[in-house]
Amino acid sequence: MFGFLKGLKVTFKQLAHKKITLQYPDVMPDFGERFRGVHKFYPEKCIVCNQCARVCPTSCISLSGSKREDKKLHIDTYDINFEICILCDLCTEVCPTEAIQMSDKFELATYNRVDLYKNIYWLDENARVSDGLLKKGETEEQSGGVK
Amino acid sequence: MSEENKAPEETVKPEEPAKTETQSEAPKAEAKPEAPKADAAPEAPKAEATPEAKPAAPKPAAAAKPAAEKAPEPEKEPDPRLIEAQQRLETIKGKIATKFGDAAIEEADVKKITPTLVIKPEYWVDTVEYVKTDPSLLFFYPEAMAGTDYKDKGYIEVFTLLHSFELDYDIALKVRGARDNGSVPSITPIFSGFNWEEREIYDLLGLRFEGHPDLRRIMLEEEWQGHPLRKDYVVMD
Amino acid sequence: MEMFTWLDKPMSGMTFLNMALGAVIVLGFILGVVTYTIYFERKVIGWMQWRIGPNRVGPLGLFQTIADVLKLLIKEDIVPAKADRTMFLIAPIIAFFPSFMVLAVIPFSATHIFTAASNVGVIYYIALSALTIIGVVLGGWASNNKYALIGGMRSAAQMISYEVPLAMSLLAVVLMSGSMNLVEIVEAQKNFPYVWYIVPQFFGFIIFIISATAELNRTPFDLPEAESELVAGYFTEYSGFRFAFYMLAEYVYVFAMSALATTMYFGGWEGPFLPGWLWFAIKVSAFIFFFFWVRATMPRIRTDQLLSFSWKVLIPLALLNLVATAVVMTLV
Amino acid sequence: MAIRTEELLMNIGPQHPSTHGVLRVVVKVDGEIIVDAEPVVGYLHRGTEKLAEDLQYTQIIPYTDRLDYLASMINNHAIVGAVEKAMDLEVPERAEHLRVIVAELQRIASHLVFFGTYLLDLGAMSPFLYVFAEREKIIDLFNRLCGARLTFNYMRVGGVKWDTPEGWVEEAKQFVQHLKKQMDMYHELVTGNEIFLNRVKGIGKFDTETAINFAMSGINLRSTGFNWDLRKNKPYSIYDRFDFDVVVGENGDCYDRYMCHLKEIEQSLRIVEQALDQIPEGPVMGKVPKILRVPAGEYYSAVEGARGELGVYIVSEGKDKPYRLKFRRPSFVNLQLLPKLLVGQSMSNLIAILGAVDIVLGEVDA
Repeated sequence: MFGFLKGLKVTFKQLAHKKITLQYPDVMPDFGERFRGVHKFYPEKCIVCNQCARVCPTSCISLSGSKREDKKLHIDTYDINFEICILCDLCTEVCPTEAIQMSDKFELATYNRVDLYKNIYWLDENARVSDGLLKKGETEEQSGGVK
Repeated sequence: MSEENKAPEETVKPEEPAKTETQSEAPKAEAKPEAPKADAAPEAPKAEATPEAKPAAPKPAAAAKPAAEKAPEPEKEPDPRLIEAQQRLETIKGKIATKFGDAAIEEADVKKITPTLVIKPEYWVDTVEYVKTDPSLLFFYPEAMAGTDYKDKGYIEVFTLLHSFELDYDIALKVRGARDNGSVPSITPIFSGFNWEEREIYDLLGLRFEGHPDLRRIMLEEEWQGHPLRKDYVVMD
Repeated sequence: MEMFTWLDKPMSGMTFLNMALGAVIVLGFILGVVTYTIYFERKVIGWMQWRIGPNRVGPLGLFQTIADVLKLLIKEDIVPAKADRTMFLIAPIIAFFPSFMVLAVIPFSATHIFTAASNVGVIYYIALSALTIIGVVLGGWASNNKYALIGGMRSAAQMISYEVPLAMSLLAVVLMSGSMNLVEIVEAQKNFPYVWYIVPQFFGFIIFIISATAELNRTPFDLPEAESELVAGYFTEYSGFRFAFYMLAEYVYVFAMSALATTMYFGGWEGPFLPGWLWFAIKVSAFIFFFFWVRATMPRIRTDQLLSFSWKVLIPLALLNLVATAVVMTLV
Repeated sequence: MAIRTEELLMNIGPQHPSTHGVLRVVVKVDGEIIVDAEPVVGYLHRGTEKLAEDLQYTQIIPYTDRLDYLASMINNHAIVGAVEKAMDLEVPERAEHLRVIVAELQRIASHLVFFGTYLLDLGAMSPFLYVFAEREKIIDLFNRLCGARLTFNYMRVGGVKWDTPEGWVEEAKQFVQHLKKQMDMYHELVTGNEIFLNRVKGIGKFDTETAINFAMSGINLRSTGFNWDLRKNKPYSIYDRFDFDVVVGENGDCYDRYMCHLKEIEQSLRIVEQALDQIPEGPVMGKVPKILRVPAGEYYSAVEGARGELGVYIVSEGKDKPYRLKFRRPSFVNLQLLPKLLVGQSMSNLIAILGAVDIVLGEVDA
């Protein structure tokens, strides 16, 4: 008959237990530095080798580059479609020059689907934001989804 | 011997000797019951040799470079598990042959240390029943079942893996049904564990199972057209 | 304050108006108590589960329940197409009004003017609380939803079968105090044994508490609205203000049952040096805390176990307790 | 003349609070007693096996995370182990140890989720919160290790992707000690509770013979008193180096399955503790060809998943993509016995039995 009394004692003791809720919007969770959030892209490092597009299981990366005057390939457009990207981090693994990496930004909710197609400006800007060179709102107008 | 390799995957003969521990094609030491299998050269075009089991062997640098090296391996003694698997295959093949006659078994060889027997559809239910109930075998734990569509060989193959706690090893029994609305007798009355697996094979591959308690589609809705796991399934998105 | 002394005045327009005003005041008070009971429950269960509970709306989340009630007010009140319209609309009202009428008979403090110190207080309470069953079953049937129907059936079976041990345990107290009038019961606990009825009636109290939890449809007896089985039981189809009615009925009953428990077993407003109504408030909130504490801990009982527990265990024990009290009363 | 009562045809699911995912059980109910039940699956069928037919082996690994999304590390271990066994690749010692640590921690997390949701189904709200607080600690360990919180994609053919960040091993050791003490709080809170015992004892009972005939595996089979655990009976990876004992129940009812889950957490803690002590230094990735080509042939290899035997059947033609890849999914197989268990039970028992069989719909409908 006293099994549930022990249970009651346990729950009563929990009243004094430290609360573990994280006040999310005010207190941001601190994920480690390996956290796989939204991508950040360094266009100058990219050698347009197409490895990331090939290894992506859901093939959501599309990129195009052109030979510029210094005879070397430079990236022109680099789009990741975050509707189908599963953040599996295979692209950053195969990238020879670490041009594409993952930042710790994870808030991806948008009001329309177009914003989920991140283009090269957004990814580049995200790189500078997450590297701290640039505060969030500075050159917002240049980037943003495909207009 | 070598013409077998040119033919894509000619299955009449067991196309590959059991994968030995090492991928290298050193000629088999002991003679196989069928024609001695000498794998002359690895598949010529995409010739790349996966590394030896022992890291010591030289690893070819790039896969694309045709593997010109065919350094003669030191004669590797055949792996003990493979020998054991051979004997098991012989014993079981012998038992089934004595019980149902040689016609029952289409093929028998060892696939990666698992004795595999392909049984003719007419003998399928009796063989499974026999293998399950015979006191010396007692393979009564139905571990896995899978269906594969061999488009170019023209049949759908049902692979079942049975485990015996007495002998403590697995055997794989396989049966083949025609690709277009073929049918194979169902073994759900013997192993109720295969009930849904057979329904899934019917649903995704289109192979009917005669005698199945309620053969309906399990994954897709009733009026779905076509069977998605078939190789020639056109995906209309 | 003479406007509230309508007991000895003839029935005229003026006294009726005063009575209505009195009723409105009590209703306002009860709504306030219920709002903060809901807030108290969410905080207590939150704290017991290592989390904080509502803390966003208003300082410390105090306006959370008010915000919920406002939300329910402006939410669309959907009536399912095939539902039995009139029954669907009046079911919550039938469920709610007995829970509010029951409070008329409970003395909050010695000088409490709104208590109808009627001589049939206990019977009045039990009779009215039985009316809610009709509201619940009607709601379950009228919303034409299979889950609601099963929820309604379960709650009918549960409430009826737990009404009996509840009444019997109260009977034992009435036996001891010699009167059905709740005010007199509290007075009776002051004289001779100089101890609250909890002590002589300890078994009666245990039976009372168990059947009270079942009456209120609270865990471990919350079968009618078992979230994990019947989605939401009898009020699955209700939304907006009608859903609020059911919730209100449930929490007013929690307050009413705790108030009844304090008056019957813990000597109502009796207590050294603190004022009467404060004692009453402390004891009632202790009971309410107990109900929430049990809700945070216990799993749910099964329907057939629930019924056999009541008929095979609680009722014989209640009878035994009644007989024992009678024997003791005659001897002493 | 008995009153003619009509049977009620009810749908439990596919959107229902306690079906652990999108399972729909069509139930014919006479009053409260179930006359006939028929589970309908396929609402979460994503055609993983069809997709795998034109994906390279490394690209399949993220898909296996989504099979049993509560135990994705163990799913990774299944596919990666299968390809390595087929190609006979060597995995460095440190990677093997990391795999065992990570797989066992994932098994603990999965059993904790079972414990939490099972109690929630039976009506007790608090254990769910306590359990998710503990699981959060494991998820934090995994997050610092490989960056993800649910679908880890951590293992690669021939090793693991990341080595442990500094301080990770000590933190894992502390967690193991902490959870050991925490376990008796759960027993005190729930296992003694009479109402809980009445709800689970003797419910959903089946014996070893039916379990084996229905190809049950994992805790469902062991709860009937049959000692069959792939980590012991068909040792893979380096499980044979650790000593732990296989948890076996007696009479195969919901209570035994519940107790087996909790005891298995304690066993997994022992394994993790030993693995953390013995973890050697060294590389975490073996020598593996750039393009993985499984030699032509058929291979089947299985791993002891959180819910049973998770097998991978690969038919390969020597190309870099499998010709056919089939997952033997334990939840899919364990669900077949449900109709037989449910007939004659009441609605509340349906929830108790379904919860105890412990299925995850990602795995049922792969």
